[in-house]
Amino acid sequence: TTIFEHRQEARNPFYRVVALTDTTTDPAVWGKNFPLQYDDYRKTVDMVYTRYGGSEAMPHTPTATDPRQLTAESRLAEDPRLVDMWKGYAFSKDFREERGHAYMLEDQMFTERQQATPQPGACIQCHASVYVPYQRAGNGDLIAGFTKVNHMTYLEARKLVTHPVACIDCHDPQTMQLRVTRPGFMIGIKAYQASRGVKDYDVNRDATRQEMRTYVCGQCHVEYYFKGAEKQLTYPWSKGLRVDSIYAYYDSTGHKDWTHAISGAPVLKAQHPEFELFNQGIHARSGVACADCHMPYKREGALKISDHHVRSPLLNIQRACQTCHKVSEEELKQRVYTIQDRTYETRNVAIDALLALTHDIGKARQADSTDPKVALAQQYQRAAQFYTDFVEAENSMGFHADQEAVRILADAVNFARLGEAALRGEAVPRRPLEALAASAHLPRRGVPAGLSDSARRETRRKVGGDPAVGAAPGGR
Amino acid sequence: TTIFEHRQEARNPFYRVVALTDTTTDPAVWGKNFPLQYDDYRKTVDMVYTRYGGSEAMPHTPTATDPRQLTAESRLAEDPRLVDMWKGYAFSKDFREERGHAYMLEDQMFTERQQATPQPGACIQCHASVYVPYQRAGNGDLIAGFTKVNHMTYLEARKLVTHPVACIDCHDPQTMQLRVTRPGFMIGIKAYQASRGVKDYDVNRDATRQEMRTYVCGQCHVEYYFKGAEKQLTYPWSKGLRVDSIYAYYDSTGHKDWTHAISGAPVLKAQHPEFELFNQGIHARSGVACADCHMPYKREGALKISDHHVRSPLLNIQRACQTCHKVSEEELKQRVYTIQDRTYETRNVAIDALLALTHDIGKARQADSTDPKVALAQQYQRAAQFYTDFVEAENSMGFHADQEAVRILADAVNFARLGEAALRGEAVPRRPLEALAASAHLPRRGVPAGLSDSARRETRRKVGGDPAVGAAPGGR
Amino acid sequence: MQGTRIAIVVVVLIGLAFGIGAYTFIYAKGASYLTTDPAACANCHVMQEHFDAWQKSSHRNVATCSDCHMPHDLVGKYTEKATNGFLHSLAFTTGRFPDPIQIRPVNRAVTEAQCRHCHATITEAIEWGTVGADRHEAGPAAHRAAGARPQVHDGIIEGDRLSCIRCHTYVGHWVR
Ligand code: HEC
Ligand code: HEC
Ligand code: HEC
Ligand code: HEC
Ligand code: HEC
Ligand code: HEC
Ligand code: HEC
Ligand code: HEC
Ligand code: HEC
Ligand code: HEC
Ligand code: HEC
Ligand code: HEC
Ligand code: HEC
Ligand code: HEC
Ligand SMILES: [Ca+2]
Ligand SMILES: [Ca+2]
Repeated sequence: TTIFEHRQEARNPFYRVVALTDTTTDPAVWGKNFPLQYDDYRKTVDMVYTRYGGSEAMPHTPTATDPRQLTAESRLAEDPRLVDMWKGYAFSKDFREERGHAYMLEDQMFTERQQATPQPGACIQCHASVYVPYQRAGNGDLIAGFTKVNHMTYLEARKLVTHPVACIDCHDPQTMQLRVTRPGFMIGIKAYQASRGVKDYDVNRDATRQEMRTYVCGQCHVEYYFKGAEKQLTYPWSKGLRVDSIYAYYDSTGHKDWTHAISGAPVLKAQHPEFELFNQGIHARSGVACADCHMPYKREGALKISDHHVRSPLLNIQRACQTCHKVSEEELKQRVYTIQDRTYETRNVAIDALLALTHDIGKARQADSTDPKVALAQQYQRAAQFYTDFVEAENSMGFHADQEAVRILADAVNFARLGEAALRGEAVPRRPLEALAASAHLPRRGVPAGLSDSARRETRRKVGGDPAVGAAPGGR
Repeated sequence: TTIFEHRQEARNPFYRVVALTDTTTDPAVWGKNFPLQYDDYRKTVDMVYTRYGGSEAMPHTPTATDPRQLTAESRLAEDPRLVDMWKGYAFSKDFREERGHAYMLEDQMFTERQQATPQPGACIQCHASVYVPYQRAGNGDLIAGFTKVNHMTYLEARKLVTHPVACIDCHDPQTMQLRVTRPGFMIGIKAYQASRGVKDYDVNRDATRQEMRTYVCGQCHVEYYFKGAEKQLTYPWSKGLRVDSIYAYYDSTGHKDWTHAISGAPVLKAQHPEFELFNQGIHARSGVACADCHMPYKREGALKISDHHVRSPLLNIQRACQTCHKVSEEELKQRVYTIQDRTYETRNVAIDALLALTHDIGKARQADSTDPKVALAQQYQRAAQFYTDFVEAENSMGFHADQEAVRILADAVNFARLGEAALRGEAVPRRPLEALAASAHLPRRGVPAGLSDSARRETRRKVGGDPAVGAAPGGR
Repeated sequence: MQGTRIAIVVVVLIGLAFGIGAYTFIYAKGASYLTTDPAACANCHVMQEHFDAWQKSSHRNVATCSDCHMPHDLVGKYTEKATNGFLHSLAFTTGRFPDPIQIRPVNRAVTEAQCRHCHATITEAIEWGTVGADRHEAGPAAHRAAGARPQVHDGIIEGDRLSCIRCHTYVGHWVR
């Protein structure tokens, strides 16, 4: 580029070459108007690994059911304990490191999990450009289309889609503004907002631009389950986003994902709760959005555009972090690794604790499957399992909310410990969350920890004044 | 050069009223030259509490052995589990929230712990202005004086001192520059630096000014023990500052603080490891010093000076935090409370886990005190106890290093779990640290987590290239 | 060897300055560097963000870009301006510079000195005993022997002096 172009570009950002409509799915067409973004978008095929993230390109010999020549590395091979952890569930057959957006459709299609269990059409929401297909299936009604596709089999649904996530899934074709297109998120975030007292929340109407820079990602990078026989794709947020609220939600519905093959426990699988965990961290609290780190601004000539090569920020530290943190790249990498190593070590401890309990229940059950102690211990396994998996399945290895990630693991180890106590016949509460509350919530200075803000204010009023910062007569 | 020469060049703002020498202990005399700092210094008598810090003024009826009219609140009354946790040790008789520096001498003198067990002269190092007394006792040799006073009884040592920590303990009277005066720290930090490959470290020669702004506090706000029959005051840092390194140190020396009255385990008491925990946190990593938050600059007329009213930064958020963090006071307070509540809840979980094990060992021991299972379980209690106490005794309720604090608690819960397994006769490693290593240190991408930097570089070289960020053939 | 290389670099630089360099300097408004008008700095759109942020900063009415980024003595000032003016013009023209832009250690040190220049009085209490005397003279404590290890952090000798910017990052412009 020459200096002339630099000054030109500054004035004239985009050229409208083609007209985009609300049915233009193909990103190549959008790319005519926005070639820079399109070029970067296509780079998500790159496979580069970091200590815990990115992905490693593994040669794969094509088979009848899986024609891929390259896959990401198997996480089961790397840590075989995961096979036991998910025994009896499709995940114990195949679970890989996730890779760039370009692969989402083929990876979903060809995972061995498809062979292990027939998967529902609900799966497709997060692995393809579904905006136009949903509209079509619902005759112009997005939610109706969503519900209809949820009921289908995966293979039926698969026929309706062509592209991985595409421009239209995040952008309004007229204004290019961000928008949420996933009914799962619209409904989920509405329920969550309702739990905080915000009525009738409409994400595309009520969210700020900065919030949208997180919400477009939160459309898919979230915990979910298929509700009921209709396989309604549901985000379990009506009690809140913290692991405890989500677990309480599952406890209240009695939902289980499968029955554990070793212990017989009614267990849950946590899946990529990036949005949920991130929301407990200091970056979310400081108003930083997913796009700030995963799609940072980059200078293209005189323009600043969002880097549509969505990837690990560790492969792009300068732009992703140094705008805000004026320290060296190496130092930033080490800060992340310090957090991740600590999380990883504690995750490993938690998995061992969980599996010890799982096997102990397995043994007790073989001895006497009607023993009520076994049923109680299974409840603790269920909790330990969900808490451990919440961090294991989250993809930042703790970075998105470092203290919270390790707190969750500490609680997981404690559930495992209590499960063993239950097996030994000791008196433990019937529900793990009650045990947690009984241990954790000792009040201090008149203010029980872990209270919601409003409840805390209430207590404060009762004890008189603000016990947070209260003066007492000095000794002078 | 002295400050007075500098004054010519740099218009020194302070007026020399009296001559200070290396034997001027009385802060009132220093206060003649530096009235602003002296005024603030005296304010440490104030008692104001925050949610977890500061202190609460409690009326106290003077007794023969304790003439105080006001004490800080009893932590044992607030959380009676601590009595069981420290059963058999003087701490189970009296343990209070710490308060301002002005009280250090009287609080040490009149704690009921003095009645429970005769305390050694070594105690005095951190509760009084000992610089001049040590020099005198050693005939001009600070270390010799220190050693000599360590051997005395507390009451003998007490007679040598008059003031709580005073100006001379942190400042050179000629230049007013910071200096370390505590032999315990000089020796401890030298051993620590040696463990990192730095030979012959002399803190007063080699530390930067910014480091000194932390080290003067690290003189006292640290974990310590009395080594051997000579009661040599020792900072257990020769393997490192992390809890694991300190525990490994105690394991290698076989030291115990006391025998637990319930379980018979050879246990350790952790005490105010502020310096050690802080060093694992993001603020230390970013070069922030204790004085930055606990003695922030304040504007006094045309000058800015260090606020010598050392106290909880939550009582001074504007100066302590807002220069670096441009968010509201309320938001900063909430950020701290979020971290502290999470730590507190996990601490509570850990204490319950620890006490369950302690009582179970107690029962098993009553049944058969020679059972080798009991001895093994006691080792796990020892570890769980030290790890739990490391966070309980640290005074920021996790703020100084939030993720690390909760990681330590997670490990504590896990030790408690393994102790129960040991009691049940299951095979667990003979040493808790081996169990931790076996669980935690699973390598990922060829790089074991938790390796020292040099070891990590070594491994990297072996596996070829930098696996931290390694490229693999892209799929494009 | 080293000498030859430097000589070549010098020749090339001269060539650039008088050849394409002159074009660059003029076209990219490198001469803006010779003024103290902040708007002149913003002539380069890559400085726009800093300019905008400066306009919202506590110093907008009291310190211009050059007050913080140029040494206050005249020779130093114009040397600095010429060097930065040329280097930045070149960078702007080739498009080869870090994104986001990062202050170089040498320029950071200039800024640190500028804070002290304006705020000499108020910082006396925290700078005294260190003013004019870095560790090679006096050391953090008078009794510290020579041979101490000087440590450099981001261009500031972290011996005796505290970095102003470490705490007051926001004063000029905050782009975060
Ligand atoms: C402050 C920066 C930051 C923000 C904001 C952020 N992340 Fe991340 N994210 C990271 C880092 C750092 C990693 C770890 C990357 C690695 O290990 O290579 C990561 C990892 C990930 C990964 C795994 C990436 C991989 O390479 O395997 C996903 C997926 C992810 N984040 C999604 C999100 C989502 C969704 C949001 C918003 C809800 C979000 N992130 C917000 C910094 C951030
Ligand atoms: C709520 C959104 C959502 C739904 C619904 C969803 N996925 Fe995913 N899927 C993701 C995200 C986000 C990732 C990347 C993060 C990760 O792998 O943890 C992913 C990754 C994957 C991967 C690659 C990594 C791996 O697990 O091996 C496969 C395969 C996959 N999904 C299959 C499925 C199948 C089969 C279903 C239906 C049962 C499904 N997905 C439903 C969001 C979703
Ligand atoms: C339509 C669903 C969907 C949306 C919207 C979405 N993602 Fe993803 N994302 C996925 C899936 C599925 C994968 C895994 C693909 C695979 O492994 O084949 C993935 C993978 C990733 C990865 C891992 C890349 C790697 O190299 O490991 C990152 C990082 C990521 N997404 C971040 C984001 C961010 C940031 C946003 C918002 C700007 C976002 N995603 C929006 C579904 C989505
Ligand atoms: C996973 C979500 C996602 C997808 C898919 C996506 N974008 Fe974006 N895009 C974003 C986000 C986030 C921004 C930043 C918007 C903001 O700051 O308001 C953005 C911004 C833009 C902008 C505004 C200028 C800029 O770069 O900030 C353009 C133009 C754009 N995208 C074009 C495209 C095109 C063309 C495609 C398809 C090839 C595409 N986008 C696909 C999330 C996405
Ligand atoms: C848009 C601004 C922004 C971006 C981009 C950003 N951060 Fe931050 N970061 C913050 C803020 C704000 C905080 C909270 C502390 C503060 O106020 O300085 C923070 C805190 C941190 C912390 C300390 C918190 C903890 O969990 O220990 C680390 C480490 C960190 N960031 C690393 C990163 C890395 C690595 C990246 C890039 C992947 C990044 N940040 C990107 C704004 C940002
Ligand atoms: C980044 C700011 C920061 C730094 C640096 C820092 N602290 Fe703190 N410290 C805090 C906060 C916040 C608290 C919690 C205060 C509360 O709960 O009221 C705290 C609490 C304490 C307490 C208990 C105070 C009380 O009121 O009971 C002590 C003692 C302490 N710190 C000593 C240290 C020492 C020694 C260092 C250096 C090794 C240090 N701190 C470094 C912020 C800091
Ligand atoms: C000579 C030993 C010594 C030194 C040096 C020292 N402290 Fe202390 N500090 C103590 C003792 C002892 C107490 C508890 C006094 C009591 O409870 O009577 C204490 C209490 C505190 C408290 C608690 C105040 C409260 O209201 O609860 C804070 C905060 C604190 N110190 C911070 C610091 C900082 C920061 C430094 C360095 C600038 C420092 N200390 C240097 C021994 C010391
Ligand atoms: C290495 C320095 C050091 C030594 C040695 C030391 N202390 Fe302290 N002491 C402190 C600090 C720092 C505090 C404030 C922090 C806290 O209370 O945790 C403190 C607080 C106290 C308190 C007030 C809080 C409480 O625990 O009730 C008492 C009483 C006390 N010490 C007694 C003693 C006695 C008795 C000894 C000797 C066995 C001793 N100290 C030895 C540093 C020390
Ligand atoms: C450790 C952090 C720190 C360092 C280093 C520091 N300052 Fe400050 N500075 C502060 C704080 C905190 C205040 C606010 C004092 C107040 O509000 O009373 C302040 C106040 C000031 C003020 C007066 C603000 C007013 O209200 O008028 C000036 C000017 C100033 N600093 C300049 C500097 C300069 C120049 C340097 C370097 C020589 C420097 N500071 C180094 C923390 C710091
Ligand atoms: C617990 C340690 C400690 C004690 C006790 C102490 N100071 Fe300081 N003092 C500091 C620290 C830390 C600084 C900041 C020094 C620096 O930045 O290099 C300081 C700075 C000073 C300064 C330089 C100007 C300023 O305010 O930053 C003066 C003068 C001073 N102190 C006087 C006194 C006097 C008089 C006393 C006794 C009444 C005293 N100090 C007691 C730790 C202490
Ligand atoms: C001298 C500068 C400085 C001071 C003073 C300071 N901080 Fe920080 N703080 C930082 C830096 C640097 C980080 C790391 C993240 C980053 O780079 O922004 C950080 C990170 C944080 C974080 C995120 C890390 C975490 O543990 O989650 C919180 C919260 C925080 N600070 C609160 C405070 C509070 C409260 C105070 C006052 C008691 C304070 N800080 C004083 C510089 C400072
Ligand atoms: C009051 C002092 C002050 C003024 C006025 C000031 N700056 Fe700065 N500038 C700084 C400081 C301090 C830094 C270093 C920030 C850092 O490294 O944290 C800096 C850094 C920069 C950088 C490097 C990028 C970065 O963010 O580190 C640029 C470019 C810059 N300034 C341009 C300008 C321009 C253009 C103006 C006038 C519109 C200006 N500055 C006015 C103090 C100032
Ligand atoms: C010719 C266009 C242009 C003008 C006019 C301009 N800048 Fe810059 N400036 C740049 C570019 C390009 C960079 C990035 C250079 C690099 O980092 O290699 C930069 C970087 C900087 C930096 C940080 C990099 C460093 O070298 O430390 C500072 C500080 C800065 N400029 C200040 C100023 C000030 C002050 C002015 C006005 C007196 C100004 N600039 C005018 C183009 C310009
Ligand atoms: C050209 C002279 C000049 C330069 C250079 C300068 N300042 Fe200032 N600064 C001032 C003036 C004048 C004020 C306003 C004083 C007032 O309002 O009372 C001020 C105000 C401040 C304040 C108080 C307002 C605030 O933002 O909190 C701080 C702190 C400060 N300066 C720090 C710095 C630092 C740090 C630097 C270097 C990065 C610097 N100054 C460079 C002249 C300057
Ligand atoms: Ca990945
Ligand atoms: Ca206190």
